[in-house]
Amino acid sequence: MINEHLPALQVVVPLLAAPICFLILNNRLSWLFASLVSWLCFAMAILLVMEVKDGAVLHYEFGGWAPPWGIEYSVDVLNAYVLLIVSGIAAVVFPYSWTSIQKEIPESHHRIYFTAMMLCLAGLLGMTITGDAFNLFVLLEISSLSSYTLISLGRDRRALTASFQYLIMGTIGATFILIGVGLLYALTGTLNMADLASKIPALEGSRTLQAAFAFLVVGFGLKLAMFPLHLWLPNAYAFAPSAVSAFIGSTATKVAIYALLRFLYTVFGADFSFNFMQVQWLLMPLAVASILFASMVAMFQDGIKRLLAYSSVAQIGYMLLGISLVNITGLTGTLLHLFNHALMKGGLFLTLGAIAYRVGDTRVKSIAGLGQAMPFTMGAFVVGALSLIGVPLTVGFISKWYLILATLEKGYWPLTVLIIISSLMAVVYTWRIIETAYFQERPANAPEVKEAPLSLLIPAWTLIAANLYFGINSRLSTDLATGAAKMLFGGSLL
Amino acid sequence: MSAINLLIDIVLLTMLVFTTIAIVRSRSLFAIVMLSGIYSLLSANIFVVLDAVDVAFTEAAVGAGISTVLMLATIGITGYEQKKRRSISRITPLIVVFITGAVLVYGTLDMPAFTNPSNPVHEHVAPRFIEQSPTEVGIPNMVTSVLASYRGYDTMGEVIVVFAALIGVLSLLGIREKKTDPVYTEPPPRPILQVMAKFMIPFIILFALYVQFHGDFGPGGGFQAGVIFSVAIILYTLTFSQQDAMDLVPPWVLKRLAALGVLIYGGTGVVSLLKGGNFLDYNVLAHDPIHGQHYGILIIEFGVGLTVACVMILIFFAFISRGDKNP
Amino acid sequence: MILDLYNYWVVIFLMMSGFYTLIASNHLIKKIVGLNIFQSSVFMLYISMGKVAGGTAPIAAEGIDTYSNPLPHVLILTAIVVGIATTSLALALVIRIKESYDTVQENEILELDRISDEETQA
Amino acid sequence: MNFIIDALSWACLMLGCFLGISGAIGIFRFDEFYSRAHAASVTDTLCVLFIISGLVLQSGFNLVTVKMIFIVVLLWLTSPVASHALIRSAYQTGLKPKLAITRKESSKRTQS
Repeated sequence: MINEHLPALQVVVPLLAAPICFLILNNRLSWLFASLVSWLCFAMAILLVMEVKDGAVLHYEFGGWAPPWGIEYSVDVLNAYVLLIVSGIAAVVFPYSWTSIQKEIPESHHRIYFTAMMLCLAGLLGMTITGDAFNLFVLLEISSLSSYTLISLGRDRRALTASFQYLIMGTIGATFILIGVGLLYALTGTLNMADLASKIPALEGSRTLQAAFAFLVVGFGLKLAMFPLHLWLPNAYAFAPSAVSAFIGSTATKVAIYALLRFLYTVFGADFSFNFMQVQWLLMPLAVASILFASMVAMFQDGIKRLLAYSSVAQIGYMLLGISLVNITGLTGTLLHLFNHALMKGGLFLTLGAIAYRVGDTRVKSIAGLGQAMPFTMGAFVVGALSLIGVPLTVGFISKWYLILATLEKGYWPLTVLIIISSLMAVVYTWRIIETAYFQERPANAPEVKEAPLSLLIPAWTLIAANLYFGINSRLSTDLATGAAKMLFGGSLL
Repeated sequence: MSAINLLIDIVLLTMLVFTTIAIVRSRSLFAIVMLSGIYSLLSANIFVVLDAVDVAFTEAAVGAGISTVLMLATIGITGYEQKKRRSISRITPLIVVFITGAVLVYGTLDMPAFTNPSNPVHEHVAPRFIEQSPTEVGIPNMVTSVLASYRGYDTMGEVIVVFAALIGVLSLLGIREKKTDPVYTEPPPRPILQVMAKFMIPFIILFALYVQFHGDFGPGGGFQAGVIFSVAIILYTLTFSQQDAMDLVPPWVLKRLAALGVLIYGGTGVVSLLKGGNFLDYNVLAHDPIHGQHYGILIIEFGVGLTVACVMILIFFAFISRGDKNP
Repeated sequence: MILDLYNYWVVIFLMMSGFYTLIASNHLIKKIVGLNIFQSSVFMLYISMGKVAGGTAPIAAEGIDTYSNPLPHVLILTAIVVGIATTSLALALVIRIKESYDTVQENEILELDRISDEETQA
Repeated sequence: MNFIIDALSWACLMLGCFLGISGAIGIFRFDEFYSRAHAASVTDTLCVLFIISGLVLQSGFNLVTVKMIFIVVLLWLTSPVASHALIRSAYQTGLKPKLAITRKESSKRTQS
């Protein structure tokens, strides 16, 4: 019986856990409860993946009303895959939070922190799983409102401005999505994605449909920080508390990319998106610009968190590049990079959180000499950085390999060169950090630094180890990503 | 659309256009905030002309009421004046706006005609709501049926959004109790206002209850009722003092109740799940599906009303407890 | 044609005025007002779609057989609530920004941020 | 009979509209806060009464009539109090009424 309700429970459990977290007055209990729920979500995501990995599609009708009248959740390989990423990261970040926020967030706000994290998780999971275009908007707003709250919890006052900027940009994005969904509704009279998909082919050439397409692409572009709409991202990641950067940095943009894919492929159909609207020629230059520009800026950052944030913008560029290649290999690369980037950025941000816990600061110059003082933490950082560069045996290599294959398949060799150049740029910006940590002496007047506590190291190493594991044995992620990519292209191969 | 409706629609739209132009051009923040309240009220009128009575009700209560109050509380803290800005280029925003507007106008060219009954919007999903909801769900207000039953999950999301806003505001501002503040002094009594408020508050609460429980038959429902109820407390706070209001409805109770409202909504879903239906399937709540729908809608509307009322009051408390002066 | 679409066009004008206020103004509260106008106009776009000529409010009553479409109304009820939630969070942020920066003018805030950025670099 | 009711109701509506418009003109033409507020608040109550009685006459006696009467009562109670609160807070924040303004002074002010 539980199995049959699994799609609903996946979202409803964290959604209802949030007010319970708020009602539990003891901070530690609230944390324990939140961590438990996050593991439960992860377990449910695994079960869902098991059920759909052979191509089955699960449907769930809320309120027992059949779609398109009621709201429907539908789970296929793609949803389940993204659910796995989001809930997996949550299952690591929630336990990690307790120690991490002790020094970064005042104690009176701990409960609020867990509640907001829970809401954010529920919103992201819901966005991923829903089969209703308007429901997507509602859940998007749940996750956005809670992430504005979480970002504003940062200690620096710039966290407030970052959060406000994110709020303005995010709300513009959400309103654009609302306009797009509205125009689609005006044309078809339905909000259910599958139903929309069955009605849209008949409308090809409608100018309203084109406008809806434009608004949805720009709206999701804002949410996923597509260049040049990425301006909210660096500060938001840089000034949020470490655990929040890790969670939002490795999930929020991924879910937005998923939503974009869902609209491009499932709702509008690959034919309309890529043959009629030719959206790949919009995405490709933007992707190239964002890879080059963001990697360039990252090289000159002094705050490590902001450096990683710019690197995230560059990585989002890779994902868009994969989409713009319009072949199965490219799309597989994009999907793999969703998974892999979540692992590496999550791992790196968690490691940084451990550094912030001991050193209190994450500027490049303040980590001088930490290689000796915090060997395990910095070791994790090095592995994460290698993965970011794309060194073989790490996950970063797998996704870049697929992207390179895809560019060669299309014969776009300049893009191949671009990917290699940008990997070299990643070497430059991560090397600065590693060099400072290992080859510079700790300043004489700096206070003594101990290794980070286990409660931070274990979660961080879990993600870092996953970087290695899925880099060596990539069957699970590649199988899922290939399955999802094939499903998205369906029969109509371009 | 009949000629008179068309006329009213055009007049209201014209007024909206003027209001917007005034907002764009005005420098005085106070005027801008009041104009935005007027904008909301005018758009509520348009909603009535376009038959969306429930929406009009909500827009009037929220846009013209609560959000104006919150904005006034904010400019009370940040100051009324807008400094003269140095010449910053306005070209880029204008270009962005023109492009967006052009895309939208281009998009409307193939839009189904305004008010035409054979539009796809009116032919695909909606007919079932209109023709069958009075028998399937059993209540005459179709908006309530769709809101609470067919798309009940969206409404649950909406309650959670309100709750998320509460979490955000509490995290950012918190609620300071004035009692503990050493420099706090009771505001002077305002007899006329206080007598009037005392007279009005019971009626406002009565009206809130009417809207809550009459939402099945007429415009209204949990959300509007919650907002109206919170207005009663806001009025009390403004005419008496913040401390009086906090003694009447202590914030810690409100926080619990706000979370409880969400749980009542979700709990209804869980109960229907345990009874063998899908999440939020009210049919299984009672032996007769129609009765089940009735119970379900009644309970979840109560949850919505509870959360919304508590959240609005708490957000208001948080805003005014931040200012130095008493309201 | 004009009678078919005039409502949408006016609404688009309103929407764009709100959008302009949102992205062009320098004062944070004015931005929020712009955001409100932008969103309310989108609501009007939806509600306009739901109107049926000769219809009445969608509340079943004797002797009426044409109702306007209830679905956009439901969607917009939800969207209004989302709107007020966003507005209150944004206003709370503005209050905190005023407290920590002592200004609510965007250019001054960005200037102060730039200064703190340089201090961190130094 | 119908004709009389119709005529009466139209007279009420017209009178109400006249009062409303004159109040609006007052807001624009008077040059000082207190007289403006005065113009608005005094005409407001009577305008509402006339317009609603006109509408009541139109609709005949039913539930709607009762609701409209409620609206009149409500507005008669709240509108003067609201004006009072507005003027009071204006006075308390230090806006002084300019009582005896001569015609000469007032024309000077409008010119400047």
